[in-house]
Amino acid sequence: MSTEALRPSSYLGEGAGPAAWLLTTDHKRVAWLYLVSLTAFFFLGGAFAVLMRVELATPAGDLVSDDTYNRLFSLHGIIMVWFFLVPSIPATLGNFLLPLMIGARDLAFPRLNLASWYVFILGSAFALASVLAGGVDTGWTFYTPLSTLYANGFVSMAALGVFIVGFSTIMTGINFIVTIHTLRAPGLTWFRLPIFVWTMYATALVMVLATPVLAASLILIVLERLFGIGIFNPALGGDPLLFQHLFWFYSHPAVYIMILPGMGVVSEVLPCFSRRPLFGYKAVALSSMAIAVFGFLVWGHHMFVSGQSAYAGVLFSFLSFCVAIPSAIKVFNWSLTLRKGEITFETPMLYALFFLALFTFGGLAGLFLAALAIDVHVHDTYFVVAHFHYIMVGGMVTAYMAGLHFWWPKLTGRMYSETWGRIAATVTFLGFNLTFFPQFVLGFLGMPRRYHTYPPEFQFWHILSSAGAVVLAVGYLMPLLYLGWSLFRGARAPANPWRATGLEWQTASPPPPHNFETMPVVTRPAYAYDMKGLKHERFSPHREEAAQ
Amino acid sequence: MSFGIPFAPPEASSIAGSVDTLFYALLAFTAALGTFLTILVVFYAIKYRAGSGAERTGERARSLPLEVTWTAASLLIAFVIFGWGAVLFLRREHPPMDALEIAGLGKQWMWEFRHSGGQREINELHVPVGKTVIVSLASQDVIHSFFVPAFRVKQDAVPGRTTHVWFIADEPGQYHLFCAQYCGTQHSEMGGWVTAMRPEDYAAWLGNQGKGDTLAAGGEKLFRALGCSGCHEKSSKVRAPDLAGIFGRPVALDNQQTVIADERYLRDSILDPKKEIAAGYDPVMPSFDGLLDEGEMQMLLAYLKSLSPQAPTKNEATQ
Amino acid sequence: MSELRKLTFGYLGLLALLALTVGSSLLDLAGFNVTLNLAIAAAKAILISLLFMHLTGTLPRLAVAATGLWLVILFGLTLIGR
Amino acid sequence: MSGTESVAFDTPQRERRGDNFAMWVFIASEAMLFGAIFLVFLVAHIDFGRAFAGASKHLSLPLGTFNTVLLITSSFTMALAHMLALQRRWRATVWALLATSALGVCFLVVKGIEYGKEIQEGLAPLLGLPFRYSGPDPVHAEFFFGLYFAMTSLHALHLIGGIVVITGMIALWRTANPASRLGRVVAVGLYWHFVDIIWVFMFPVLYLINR
Repeated sequence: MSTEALRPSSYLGEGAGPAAWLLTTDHKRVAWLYLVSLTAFFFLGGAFAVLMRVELATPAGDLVSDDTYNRLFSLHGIIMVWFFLVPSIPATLGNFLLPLMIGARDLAFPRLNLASWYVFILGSAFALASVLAGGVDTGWTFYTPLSTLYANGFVSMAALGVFIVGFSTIMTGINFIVTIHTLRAPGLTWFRLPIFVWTMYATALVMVLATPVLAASLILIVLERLFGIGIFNPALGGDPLLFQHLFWFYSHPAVYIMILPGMGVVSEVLPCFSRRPLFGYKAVALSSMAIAVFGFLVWGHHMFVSGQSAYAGVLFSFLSFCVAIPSAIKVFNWSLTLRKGEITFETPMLYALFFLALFTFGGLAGLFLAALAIDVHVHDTYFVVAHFHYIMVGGMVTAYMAGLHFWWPKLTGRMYSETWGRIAATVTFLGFNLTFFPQFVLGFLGMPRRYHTYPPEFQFWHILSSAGAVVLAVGYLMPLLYLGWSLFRGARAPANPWRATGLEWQTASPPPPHNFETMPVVTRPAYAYDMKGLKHERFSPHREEAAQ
Repeated sequence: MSFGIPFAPPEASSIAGSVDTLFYALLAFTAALGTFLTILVVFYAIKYRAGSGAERTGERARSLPLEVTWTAASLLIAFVIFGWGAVLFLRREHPPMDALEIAGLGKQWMWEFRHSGGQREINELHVPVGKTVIVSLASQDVIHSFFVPAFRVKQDAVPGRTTHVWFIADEPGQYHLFCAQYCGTQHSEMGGWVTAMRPEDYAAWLGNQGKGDTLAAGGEKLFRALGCSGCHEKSSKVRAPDLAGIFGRPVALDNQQTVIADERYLRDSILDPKKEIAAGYDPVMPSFDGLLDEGEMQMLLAYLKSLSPQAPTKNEATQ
Repeated sequence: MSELRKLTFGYLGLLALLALTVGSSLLDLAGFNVTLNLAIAAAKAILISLLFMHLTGTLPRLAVAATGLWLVILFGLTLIGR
Repeated sequence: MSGTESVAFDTPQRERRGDNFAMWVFIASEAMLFGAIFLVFLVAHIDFGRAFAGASKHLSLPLGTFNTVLLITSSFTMALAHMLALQRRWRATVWALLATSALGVCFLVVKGIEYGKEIQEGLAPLLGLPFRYSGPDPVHAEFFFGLYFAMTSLHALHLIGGIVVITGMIALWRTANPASRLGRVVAVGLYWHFVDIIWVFMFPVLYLINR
């Protein structure tokens, strides 16, 4: 095609072949390396989930043995949490967009960025090896002393895999923090940053400060398994609850690693398709930081019935209600953003609206769990399972899909099929609710989680849930097909197909190797979709020469 | 009405009703807020769809009064729910007096219960209606969790310590007993039924069970068999603290501190005698760590408690 | 040469503190030993970070402050929760 | 480009600022790792103070103190390397770096001697080695030694990492331009001092329990 020659060289055209990709230090290509690996893990973890749901269609354990079932949910959790959700948006969209959004040529440490992917792959190798060898049956939480003294799977190997992947997370976190602090374009002050950048910063903060504590607790598990140091073994003087403290010191904030980036994506998409500035920008930005900090204060709410002191329970419950406030603020702000807009309903917007619904309901369910007396009843039941799937799948994965569609033209230079996109979004939304809403009822009824068999009176709700899982699986497989197709056959995308305001849209689609032909200077706040009130500022592309 | 589809668990304990009141109040609140937000968003989405003729002037991207209002309102509501939940929760700490104490032991993968008369049952628990029942929980191996949905109670059984859960069943019937904390291969098989019976039926049931030793009597036998009595009896040559009436009493330690002799203290003193030494005694007691299983520990504790008949059944003094 | 003097001063200070902490551990200060040892360790850490690591500038201080805050959270809430 | 290692930075000065900050963030992360381990030790110490105090007396105070002197000295030479690199006295810088890593190696050798001594005395309950302990409460003394080996070997691993990096840096000395030489000395120096600080806490916590 003759248009090919006229295009400015893009990062995709920089060199083909495995070496050009596997040795790249371009953040945009590293993002692709992550995208491909994470997609594989998403479908692997999803396959485990579907198997579980099929098993649970009947009360008896007739499809797989109890031991197999336990390994299925353990691997589903381990893979989905550490090999998909934690890195999902930061390592793919974040990696790709962060430098573009702040007007930088790359992340601060491009080689560290590539190295983090290799570390991720090394960790994956351990995790996959433990899957192939027979898996683990500890649950993703690795609770002691089950994991140290009684579990017979390949616990050390899986723990080592998670440990190594933790370093990849930390490396990404350091890279993001330094990049945001030191590489913002001239004029791009903190309160002009897109919310996506704010949430990446908050996420990176959690990554850097929480992940090492997980690493420490995994080291201790492995030491205990290999050398018999009784750190969590009460017979030797250890304390099994100490593991829970260390584990949740990481894993509760990790929940915010898993949702903050989703909040960031939605904060980009909603204003764009409403043609309105984000309502209450400062509140949304600061509430992201508040979530990152307060998220560290509430881990004890996983331990209300564990035997920790009741007054500690009261304190942790109180703090948990406090951390609900920043999330509530965000929901109100997102809803108000729609007001007086010019709303269109492209696929990313559909996903973002579905996120809004699912996150709100998941978040409200969290109030039940933070309320002590109710938590005693629903703790460790399907109520909890439903709650965190509403946040992590309904929230994070939905936001991930919104972001993937929103920035797909920027990532690939191609447009996807809008019709198929809308169908897939709707199928996902319906399938999701059918899968997980019944689990709230199950939890209230008292159905404990991680059960291979269950009393027959719960079957009605389990059947609904299992049916929903099939619909949900279809909803997630569709984008794999039509996005894959668009990669080769999709219409060429213009630089800014959504008429969005972010810096990333002011360069070509796909962007050139070092992102910008001329380095941008920023003169106005984020989300300047509103002509009124900002009329005095000229709407111009950020192409002015950098005043170096 | 519900076509056999369950929507809520039975309410069969004294606290179930009040927990459910909070649950349904919260459900009403979240449903109202969720519906309001849904309607709001759908309304905006339709009214302000591109190309609609809706009025769009005079809108700002922020409104401080509005933001302050909803932040304050959220805080207020959150604190109300917190307080309500916390008050109900703290009842866990204060079981009514005059309770029936049953020892519950979790092990992979069964619940073993021993009534004070020595009656044992596996994965079954018979309790009288209308009487406070305290289950003191221990674990032989990993963490388990005692969960009776109909009673709205749950408590982990943690190896190396004793935990408690109490309830008053108020409706005769059979209710699910689950292990709620994942504990290994047959986790989902670990459980059975709690049978709440009228007191007279319970008495009859107890009578029909094999007699056996009472828990305390079994503990007393152990106390002699393990040689504890050799030192802790008044007549012995070795000077060791007299254990009569010890439970629930303050004990002065050799480091000038004082602790209440609760279950934790007694358990630690048996397994780790050097940790807290009673003032005025030589640290000569050997550790019984590894010589007792959890079931025997529960019997010993029951015996020691039986030496102080007036003591509270639960270690409230330490709270 | 003042830089060298500063470093030497720091080095000697560290050695002196080491002598102090080892010496005090040989005395029985009735449970006060642990506190004293940790205070001396903290003093050494401050000496090293200020003189050897040149802890200046907003960003490094931000990192150190965050670490301190988060360690307080980790230790404090775990010990409360036990 | 303009003498920067990363394409993202436009000037070496800004890059140095970024590198420096990155090291501090990395140290923050490492501090949380060690913080968690120290917390585990603290919890055990609260529970079994007596047993731990007894077990601690079986460690070699002279060797531990000597090792602390070695590590403090290595930090001093590392600080000298930084000073010399700023003055662009490259040959002297290399000598200071060599001294630093040599002191690090000495530390490891002494630590090895200590480990050997403890294994001989039967104080290393690891890898099926027998545990012989004459003092009171051997169960929790064993716990102490388990933690002691875990903590000190984790610290030793960090030290080995530092020595490897210094050695590699000297090996690649000729290929680096002055700006990146200085940057690397600063970065590895921060790491080295941090590992020293960890030992500064580990030493009293493990060796000087006296209750």
